[in-house]
Amino acid sequence: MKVTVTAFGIAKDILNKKQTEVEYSGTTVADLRQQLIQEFPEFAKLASLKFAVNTDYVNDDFVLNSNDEVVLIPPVSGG
Amino acid sequence: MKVTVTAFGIAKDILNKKQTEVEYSGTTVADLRQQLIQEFPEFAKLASLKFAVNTDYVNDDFVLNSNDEVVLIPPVSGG
Amino acid sequence: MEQVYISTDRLSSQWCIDLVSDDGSGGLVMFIGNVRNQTKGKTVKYLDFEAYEPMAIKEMQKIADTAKDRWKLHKMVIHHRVGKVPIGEEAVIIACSSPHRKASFEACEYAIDTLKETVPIWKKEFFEDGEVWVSARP
Amino acid sequence: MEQVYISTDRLSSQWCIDLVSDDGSGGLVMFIGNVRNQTKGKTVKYLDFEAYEPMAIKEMQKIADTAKDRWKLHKMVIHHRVGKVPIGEEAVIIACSSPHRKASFEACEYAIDTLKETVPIWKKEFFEDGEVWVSARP
Repeated sequence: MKVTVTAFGIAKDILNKKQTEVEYSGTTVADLRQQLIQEFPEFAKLASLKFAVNTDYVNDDFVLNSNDEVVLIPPVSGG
Repeated sequence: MKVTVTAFGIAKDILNKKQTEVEYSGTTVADLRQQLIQEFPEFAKLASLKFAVNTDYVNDDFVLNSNDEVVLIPPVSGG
Repeated sequence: MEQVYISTDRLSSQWCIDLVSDDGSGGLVMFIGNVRNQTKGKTVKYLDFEAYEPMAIKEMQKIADTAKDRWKLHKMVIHHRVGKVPIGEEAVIIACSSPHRKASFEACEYAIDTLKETVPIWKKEFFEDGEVWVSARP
Repeated sequence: MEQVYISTDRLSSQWCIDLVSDDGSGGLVMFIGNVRNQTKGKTVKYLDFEAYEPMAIKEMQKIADTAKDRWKLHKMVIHHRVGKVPIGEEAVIIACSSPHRKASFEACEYAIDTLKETVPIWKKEFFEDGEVWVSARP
Protein backbone atom coordinates (compact mmCIF):
# COMPACT_ATOMS: atom_id res chain seq x y z
CA MET A 1 0.00 0.00 0.00
CA LYS A 2 1.19 3.50 -0.85
CA VAL A 3 -0.28 6.79 0.45
CA THR A 4 0.69 10.44 0.38
CA VAL A 5 0.84 11.97 3.86
CA THR A 6 0.77 15.69 4.66
CA ALA A 7 2.41 16.99 7.80
CA PHE A 8 1.95 20.04 10.04
CA GLY A 9 3.86 21.50 12.96
CA ILE A 10 6.65 19.38 14.36
CA ALA A 11 5.62 16.46 12.09
CA LYS A 12 6.66 18.57 9.09
CA ASP A 13 10.04 19.21 10.75
CA ILE A 14 10.51 15.45 11.36
CA LEU A 15 9.70 14.57 7.74
CA ASN A 16 11.72 17.60 6.69
CA LYS A 17 9.00 18.33 4.14
CA LYS A 18 5.30 19.11 3.87
CA GLN A 19 4.30 15.95 1.99
CA THR A 20 5.79 12.56 1.40
CA GLU A 21 4.82 9.25 -0.15
CA VAL A 22 4.92 6.29 2.23
CA GLU A 23 4.95 2.69 1.06
CA TYR A 24 4.06 0.17 3.74
CA SER A 25 2.78 -3.34 4.33
CA GLY A 26 -0.83 -3.52 5.52
CA THR A 27 -3.86 -1.26 5.01
CA THR A 28 -4.66 0.40 8.34
CA VAL A 29 -3.58 3.59 10.05
CA ALA A 30 -1.77 1.42 12.62
CA ASP A 31 0.32 -0.13 9.82
CA LEU A 32 1.14 3.31 8.43
CA ARG A 33 2.08 4.57 11.91
CA GLN A 34 4.47 1.62 12.38
CA GLN A 35 6.17 2.31 9.04
CA LEU A 36 6.53 6.03 9.78
CA ILE A 37 8.09 5.38 13.19
CA GLN A 38 10.48 2.90 11.61
CA GLU A 39 11.58 5.41 8.97
CA PHE A 40 11.50 8.46 11.29
CA PRO A 41 12.14 7.37 14.90
CA GLU A 42 11.48 10.96 16.10
CA PHE A 43 7.74 10.32 15.72
CA ALA A 44 7.92 7.91 18.68
CA LYS A 45 9.11 10.77 20.89
CA LEU A 46 6.04 12.99 20.40
CA ALA A 47 3.46 13.37 23.17
CA SER A 48 0.92 12.01 20.66
CA LEU A 49 0.50 11.44 16.94
CA LYS A 50 -3.00 11.35 15.49
CA PHE A 51 -4.15 10.86 11.93
CA ALA A 52 -6.84 12.64 9.95
CA VAL A 53 -8.34 11.30 6.74
CA ASN A 54 -10.31 13.68 4.56
CA THR A 55 -10.44 16.25 7.42
CA ASP A 56 -11.72 13.85 10.11
CA TYR A 57 -9.83 12.21 12.94
CA VAL A 58 -9.54 8.43 12.43
CA ASN A 59 -8.58 5.59 14.76
CA ASP A 60 -5.70 3.18 14.31
CA ASP A 61 -7.97 0.48 12.84
CA PHE A 62 -9.17 2.75 10.02
CA VAL A 63 -8.51 1.21 6.58
CA LEU A 64 -6.86 3.62 4.15
CA ASN A 65 -7.37 4.07 0.43
CA SER A 66 -4.49 5.21 -1.72
CA ASN A 67 -6.34 8.39 -2.74
CA ASP A 68 -7.25 9.43 0.84
CA GLU A 69 -6.03 12.81 2.09
CA VAL A 70 -3.94 11.55 5.03
CA VAL A 71 -2.68 14.17 7.49
CA LEU A 72 -0.33 13.72 10.44
CA ILE A 73 -1.60 15.55 13.51
CA PRO A 74 1.07 16.03 16.20
CA PRO A 75 -0.08 17.47 19.59
CA VAL A 76 -2.23 20.52 18.83
CA SER A 77 -1.54 23.81 20.63
CA GLY A 78 -4.02 26.39 19.37
CA GLY A 79 -5.62 29.05 21.56
CA MET B 1 -34.43 57.95 69.17
CA LYS B 2 -34.66 59.92 65.97
CA VAL B 3 -32.75 59.23 62.72
CA THR B 4 -32.86 60.45 59.16
CA VAL B 5 -33.24 57.60 56.68
CA THR B 6 -32.49 57.78 52.96
CA ALA B 7 -34.29 55.50 50.54
CA PHE B 8 -33.54 54.06 47.09
CA GLY B 9 -35.55 52.11 44.54
CA ILE B 10 -38.90 50.86 45.67
CA ALA B 11 -38.19 52.02 49.24
CA LYS B 12 -38.23 55.60 47.97
CA ASP B 13 -41.62 54.94 46.33
CA ILE B 14 -43.00 53.52 49.58
CA LEU B 15 -41.84 56.52 51.64
CA ASN B 16 -42.91 58.73 48.74
CA LYS B 17 -39.73 60.73 49.26
CA LYS B 18 -35.95 60.37 49.20
CA GLN B 19 -35.38 61.12 52.89
CA THR B 20 -37.48 61.12 56.03
CA GLU B 21 -37.01 61.52 59.76
CA VAL B 22 -38.14 58.56 61.82
CA GLU B 23 -38.76 58.74 65.54
CA TYR B 24 -38.92 55.36 67.26
CA SER B 25 -38.53 53.62 70.61
CA GLY B 26 -35.31 51.69 71.03
CA THR B 27 -31.80 52.08 69.56
CA THR B 28 -31.21 49.18 67.16
CA VAL B 29 -31.83 48.64 63.49
CA ALA B 30 -34.46 46.05 64.47
CA ASP B 31 -36.35 48.74 66.40
CA LEU B 32 -36.18 51.12 63.44
CA ARG B 33 -37.36 48.37 61.08
CA GLN B 34 -40.37 47.70 63.32
CA GLN B 35 -41.32 51.39 63.38
CA LEU B 36 -40.99 51.71 59.59
CA ILE B 37 -43.18 48.68 58.94
CA GLN B 38 -45.77 50.05 61.36
CA GLU B 39 -45.86 53.42 59.58
CA PHE B 40 -45.48 52.00 56.05
CA PRO B 41 -46.91 48.45 55.90
CA GLU B 42 -45.71 48.10 52.29
CA PHE B 43 -42.18 47.49 53.63
CA ALA B 44 -43.34 44.12 54.99
CA LYS B 45 -44.22 43.02 51.45
CA LEU B 46 -40.71 43.39 50.01
CA ALA B 47 -38.60 40.33 49.26
CA SER B 48 -36.05 41.79 51.70
CA LEU B 49 -35.16 45.06 53.41
CA LYS B 50 -31.57 45.63 54.49
CA PHE B 51 -29.98 48.63 56.19
CA ALA B 52 -26.70 50.36 55.54
CA VAL B 53 -25.02 52.72 57.97
CA ASN B 54 -22.24 54.97 56.70
CA THR B 55 -22.03 52.89 53.46
CA ASP B 56 -21.76 49.47 55.16
CA TYR B 57 -24.40 46.80 55.56
CA VAL B 58 -25.44 46.36 59.22
CA ASN B 59 -27.34 43.63 61.06
CA ASP B 60 -30.56 44.06 62.98
CA ASP B 61 -28.74 44.28 66.32
CA PHE B 62 -26.62 47.24 65.19
CA VAL B 63 -27.04 50.24 67.56
CA LEU B 64 -27.71 53.50 65.73
CA ASN B 65 -26.51 57.01 66.48
CA SER B 66 -28.67 59.95 65.55
CA ASN B 67 -26.02 61.32 63.18
CA ASP B 68 -25.52 58.03 61.30
CA GLU B 69 -26.15 57.98 57.54
CA VAL B 70 -28.91 55.35 57.53
CA VAL B 71 -29.96 53.98 54.14
CA LEU B 72 -32.80 51.59 53.31
CA ILE B 73 -31.68 48.87 50.88
CA PRO B 74 -34.58 47.05 49.20
CA PRO B 75 -33.71 44.00 47.03
CA VAL B 76 -30.85 45.02 44.75
CA SER B 77 -31.08 44.32 41.02
CA GLY B 78 -27.92 45.62 39.38
CA GLY B 79 -26.15 43.92 36.51
CA MET C 1 -7.02 53.21 36.26
CA GLU C 2 -10.77 52.92 36.72
CA GLN C 3 -10.99 49.53 38.35
CA VAL C 4 -14.54 50.18 39.48
CA TYR C 5 -16.60 52.77 37.70
CA ILE C 6 -20.21 53.98 37.64
CA SER C 7 -21.34 56.15 34.77
CA THR C 8 -24.41 57.53 33.02
CA ASP C 9 -22.45 57.37 29.75
CA ARG C 10 -22.37 54.28 27.57
CA LEU C 11 -19.85 51.69 28.77
CA SER C 12 -16.96 50.61 26.53
CA SER C 13 -15.93 46.97 26.28
CA GLN C 14 -12.73 47.96 24.46
CA TRP C 15 -11.77 50.26 27.33
CA CYS C 16 -12.37 47.40 29.80
CA ILE C 17 -10.22 45.05 27.71
CA ASP C 18 -7.44 47.65 27.53
CA LEU C 19 -7.59 48.22 31.30
CA VAL C 20 -7.03 44.54 32.14
CA SER C 21 -4.62 43.65 29.33
CA ASP C 22 -0.92 43.34 29.86
CA ASP C 23 1.73 41.36 28.03
CA GLY C 24 1.95 38.78 30.81
CA SER C 25 -1.74 37.81 30.84
CA GLY C 26 -2.69 34.90 28.65
CA GLY C 27 -6.36 34.56 29.59
CA LEU C 28 -8.88 37.38 29.54
CA VAL C 29 -12.55 36.79 30.36
CA MET C 30 -15.24 39.41 30.00
CA PHE C 31 -18.91 39.42 30.96
CA ILE C 32 -21.30 41.92 29.38
CA GLY C 33 -24.80 42.22 30.80
CA ASN C 34 -26.98 43.74 28.10
CA VAL C 35 -30.48 45.15 28.49
CA ARG C 36 -32.92 42.62 27.05
CA ASN C 37 -35.97 43.55 24.99
CA GLN C 38 -38.31 41.39 27.06
CA THR C 39 -38.78 39.90 30.48
CA LYS C 40 -41.01 36.88 31.01
CA GLY C 41 -42.43 37.41 27.52
CA LYS C 42 -43.36 41.05 28.13
CA THR C 43 -41.81 43.74 25.91
CA VAL C 44 -39.40 46.06 27.73
CA LYS C 45 -39.00 49.62 26.38
CA TYR C 46 -35.89 50.52 28.41
CA LEU C 47 -34.41 50.23 31.89
CA ASP C 48 -33.55 52.87 34.44
CA PHE C 49 -30.78 52.15 36.97
CA GLU C 50 -30.41 53.92 40.30
CA ALA C 51 -27.33 53.53 42.52
CA TYR C 52 -26.42 54.42 46.08
CA GLU C 53 -23.11 55.43 44.58
CA PRO C 54 -20.60 55.71 47.44
CA MET C 55 -21.67 52.33 48.79
CA ALA C 56 -21.97 50.75 45.33
CA ILE C 57 -18.39 51.78 44.52
CA LYS C 58 -17.24 50.36 47.87
CA GLU C 59 -19.02 47.02 47.32
CA MET C 60 -17.73 46.77 43.74
CA GLN C 61 -14.21 47.43 45.00
CA LYS C 62 -14.65 44.66 47.62
CA ILE C 63 -15.67 42.22 44.87
CA ALA C 64 -12.70 43.12 42.66
CA ASP C 65 -10.24 42.93 45.57
CA THR C 66 -11.61 39.58 46.78
CA ALA C 67 -11.57 38.11 43.26
CA LYS C 68 -8.04 39.33 42.53
CA ASP C 69 -6.81 37.88 45.79
CA ARG C 70 -8.67 34.56 45.64
CA TRP C 71 -7.88 33.73 42.00
CA LYS C 72 -4.45 35.44 41.77
CA LEU C 73 -5.67 37.66 38.93
CA HIS C 74 -3.52 40.26 37.30
CA LYS C 75 -6.39 42.72 36.99
CA MET C 76 -10.17 43.04 37.25
CA VAL C 77 -12.48 45.90 36.27
CA ILE C 78 -16.18 46.32 37.05
CA HIS C 79 -18.03 49.08 35.18
CA HIS C 80 -21.74 49.71 35.78
CA ARG C 81 -24.10 52.00 33.92
CA VAL C 82 -26.74 54.08 35.71
CA GLY C 83 -29.70 56.15 34.51
CA LYS C 84 -31.80 55.27 31.50
CA VAL C 85 -30.32 52.44 29.40
CA PRO C 86 -31.82 51.55 25.99
CA ILE C 87 -32.43 47.95 24.83
CA GLY C 88 -29.26 46.21 23.65
CA GLU C 89 -26.85 48.51 25.50
CA GLU C 90 -24.57 47.42 28.32
CA ALA C 91 -25.75 47.58 31.94
CA VAL C 92 -22.54 46.10 33.32
CA ILE C 93 -19.14 45.00 32.04
CA ILE C 94 -16.74 42.89 34.09
CA ALA C 95 -13.34 41.91 32.72
CA CYS C 96 -10.39 40.14 34.30
CA SER C 97 -7.04 38.74 33.27
CA SER C 98 -4.67 36.13 34.63
CA PRO C 99 -2.05 33.73 33.33
CA HIS C 100 -4.55 30.87 33.68
CA ARG C 101 -7.90 30.93 31.93
CA LYS C 102 -9.75 28.79 34.50
CA ALA C 103 -9.04 31.41 37.18
CA SER C 104 -10.37 34.17 34.93
CA PHE C 105 -13.60 32.29 34.19
CA GLU C 106 -14.27 31.51 37.86
CA ALA C 107 -13.41 35.02 39.04
CA CYS C 108 -15.58 36.72 36.42
CA GLU C 109 -18.59 34.55 37.26
CA TYR C 110 -18.04 35.13 40.98
CA ALA C 111 -17.95 38.88 40.37
CA ILE C 112 -21.25 39.12 38.47
CA ASP C 113 -22.99 36.68 40.86
CA THR C 114 -21.86 38.69 43.89
CA LEU C 115 -22.61 42.06 42.27
CA LYS C 116 -26.20 40.97 41.79
CA GLU C 117 -26.46 40.10 45.49
CA THR C 118 -24.60 42.88 47.29
CA VAL C 119 -24.12 46.04 45.20
CA PRO C 120 -26.78 48.68 45.98
CA ILE C 121 -28.02 49.31 42.45
CA TRP C 122 -31.66 49.01 41.46
CA LYS C 123 -33.26 48.69 38.06
CA LYS C 124 -36.73 49.61 36.98
CA GLU C 125 -38.21 48.04 33.86
CA PHE C 126 -40.41 50.26 31.70
CA PHE C 127 -43.16 48.56 29.72
CA GLU C 128 -45.80 49.97 27.38
CA ASP C 129 -48.32 49.85 30.21
CA GLY C 130 -46.31 50.51 33.35
CA GLU C 131 -43.08 50.11 35.25
CA VAL C 132 -41.70 47.84 37.95
CA TRP C 133 -38.70 47.67 40.29
CA VAL C 134 -37.02 44.36 39.43
CA SER C 135 -36.91 41.69 42.18
CA ALA C 136 -38.52 43.97 44.78
CA ARG C 137 -41.45 41.65 45.49
CA PRO C 138 -41.13 37.98 46.53
CA MET D 1 -21.94 35.83 9.69
CA GLU D 2 -18.46 34.51 10.44
CA GLN D 3 -19.28 32.07 13.21
CA VAL D 4 -15.91 30.39 12.85
CA TYR D 5 -13.05 32.26 11.27
CA ILE D 6 -9.32 31.84 10.73
CA SER D 7 -7.29 34.85 9.71
CA THR D 8 -3.75 36.17 9.41
CA ASP D 9 -5.12 39.64 10.19
CA ARG D 10 -5.51 40.93 13.73
CA LEU D 11 -8.70 39.69 15.42
CA SER D 12 -11.34 42.15 16.62
CA SER D 13 -13.09 41.70 19.94
CA GLN D 14 -15.66 44.36 19.01
CA TRP D 15 -16.55 42.44 15.86
CA CYS D 16 -17.01 39.27 17.93
CA ILE D 17 -19.25 41.13 20.40
CA ASP D 18 -21.32 42.56 17.54
CA LEU D 19 -21.68 39.11 15.93
CA VAL D 20 -23.15 37.51 19.08
CA SER D 21 -25.20 40.47 20.33
CA ASP D 22 -28.91 40.70 19.85
CA ASP D 23 -31.61 42.49 21.80
CA GLY D 24 -32.83 39.27 23.40
CA SER D 25 -29.50 38.20 24.91
CA GLY D 26 -28.85 39.29 28.46
CA GLY D 27 -25.56 37.55 29.13
CA LEU D 28 -22.53 37.75 26.87
CA VAL D 29 -19.26 36.04 27.80
CA MET D 30 -16.04 36.45 25.87
CA PHE D 31 -12.66 34.75 26.18
CA ILE D 32 -9.55 36.33 24.69
CA GLY D 33 -6.34 34.32 24.57
CA ASN D 34 -3.47 36.77 24.27
CA VAL D 35 0.12 35.98 23.41
CA ARG D 36 2.18 36.15 26.60
CA ASN D 37 5.66 37.65 26.83
CA GLN D 38 7.09 34.64 28.63
CA THR D 39 6.65 30.93 29.12
CA LYS D 40 8.07 29.18 32.19
CA GLY D 41 10.12 32.29 32.91
CA LYS D 42 11.71 32.43 29.45
CA THR D 43 11.17 35.55 27.31
CA VAL D 44 9.05 34.95 24.21
CA LYS D 45 9.66 37.22 21.18
CA TYR D 46 6.54 36.20 19.24
CA LEU D 47 4.46 33.17 18.24
CA ASP D 48 3.78 31.64 14.88
CA PHE D 49 0.55 29.67 14.36
CA GLU D 50 0.03 27.06 11.66
CA ALA D 51 -3.38 25.56 10.89
CA TYR D 52 -4.67 22.64 8.85
CA GLU D 53 -7.38 25.03 7.80
CA PRO D 54 -10.22 22.95 6.29
CA MET D 55 -10.14 20.59 9.26
CA ALA D 56 -9.62 23.38 11.82
CA ILE D 57 -12.71 25.19 10.50
CA LYS D 58 -14.67 21.94 10.67
CA GLU D 59 -13.59 21.21 14.27
CA MET D 60 -14.30 24.81 15.34
CA GLN D 61 -17.75 24.55 13.78
CA LYS D 62 -18.37 21.30 15.70
CA ILE D 63 -17.47 23.03 18.96
CA ALA D 64 -19.75 25.99 18.27
CA ASP D 65 -22.65 23.74 17.21
CA THR D 66 -22.26 21.46 20.23
CA ALA D 67 -22.04 24.40 22.64
CA LYS D 68 -25.05 26.17 21.12
CA ASP D 69 -27.08 22.99 21.34
CA ARG D 70 -25.99 21.89 24.81
CA TRP D 71 -26.34 25.29 26.53
CA LYS D 72 -29.20 26.69 24.43
CA LEU D 73 -27.09 29.65 23.35
CA HIS D 74 -28.31 32.35 21.03
CA LYS D 75 -24.96 32.62 19.28
CA MET D 76 -21.31 31.64 19.52
CA VAL D 77 -18.31 32.78 17.48
CA ILE D 78 -14.78 31.33 17.47
CA HIS D 79 -12.09 33.38 15.72
CA HIS D 80 -8.48 32.17 15.55
CA ARG D 81 -5.40 33.98 14.31
CA VAL D 82 -2.71 32.23 12.27
CA GLY D 83 0.76 33.26 11.15
CA LYS D 84 3.11 35.41 13.20
CA VAL D 85 1.41 36.99 16.25
CA PRO D 86 3.23 39.64 18.31
CA ILE D 87 3.23 39.69 22.13
CA GLY D 88 0.00 41.07 23.61
CA GLU D 89 -2.13 40.44 20.51
CA GLU D 90 -5.03 38.00 20.34
CA ALA D 91 -4.46 34.38 19.33
CA VAL D 92 -8.09 33.40 19.82
CA ILE D 93 -11.40 35.08 20.66
CA ILE D 94 -14.51 33.13 21.66
CA ALA D 95 -17.77 34.93 22.41
CA CYS D 96 -21.24 33.64 23.13
CA SER D 97 -24.61 34.98 24.21
CA SER D 98 -27.67 33.56 25.89
CA PRO D 99 -30.51 34.75 28.08
CA HIS D 100 -28.79 33.15 31.09
CA ARG D 101 -25.28 34.08 32.08
CA LYS D 102 -24.38 30.72 33.66
CA ALA D 103 -24.94 29.00 30.30
CA SER D 104 -22.68 31.54 28.57
CA PHE D 105 -19.85 31.05 31.09
CA GLU D 106 -19.98 27.25 30.87
CA ALA D 107 -20.25 27.21 27.08
CA CYS D 108 -17.36 29.65 26.59
CA GLU D 109 -15.08 27.64 28.88
CA TYR D 110 -16.10 24.38 27.18
CA ALA D 111 -15.26 25.93 23.80
CA ILE D 112 -11.73 27.07 24.66
CA ASP D 113 -10.97 23.82 26.55
CA THR D 114 -12.12 21.72 23.59
CA LEU D 115 -10.40 23.93 21.01
CA LYS D 116 -7.08 23.32 22.76
CA GLU D 117 -7.65 19.56 22.54
CA THR D 118 -9.13 18.99 19.10
CA VAL D 119 -8.55 21.85 16.65
CA PRO D 120 -5.55 21.19 14.36
CA ILE D 121 -3.63 24.41 15.00
CA TRP D 122 -0.03 24.45 16.17
CA LYS D 123 1.99 27.22 17.72
CA LYS D 124 5.73 27.70 17.74
CA GLU D 125 7.31 29.92 20.35
CA PHE D 126 10.26 32.02 19.25
CA PHE D 127 12.88 32.88 21.88
CA GLU D 128 16.13 34.85 21.64
CA ASP D 129 18.05 31.60 21.34
CA GLY D 130 15.73 29.24 19.49
CA GLU D 131 12.23 28.08 18.80
CA VAL D 132 9.94 25.26 19.94
CA TRP D 133 6.64 23.67 18.91
CA VAL D 134 4.43 24.01 22.01
CA SER D 135 3.29 20.76 23.70
CA ALA D 136 4.91 18.55 21.05
CA ARG D 137 7.12 16.62 23.49
CA PRO D 138 5.84 14.78 26.58
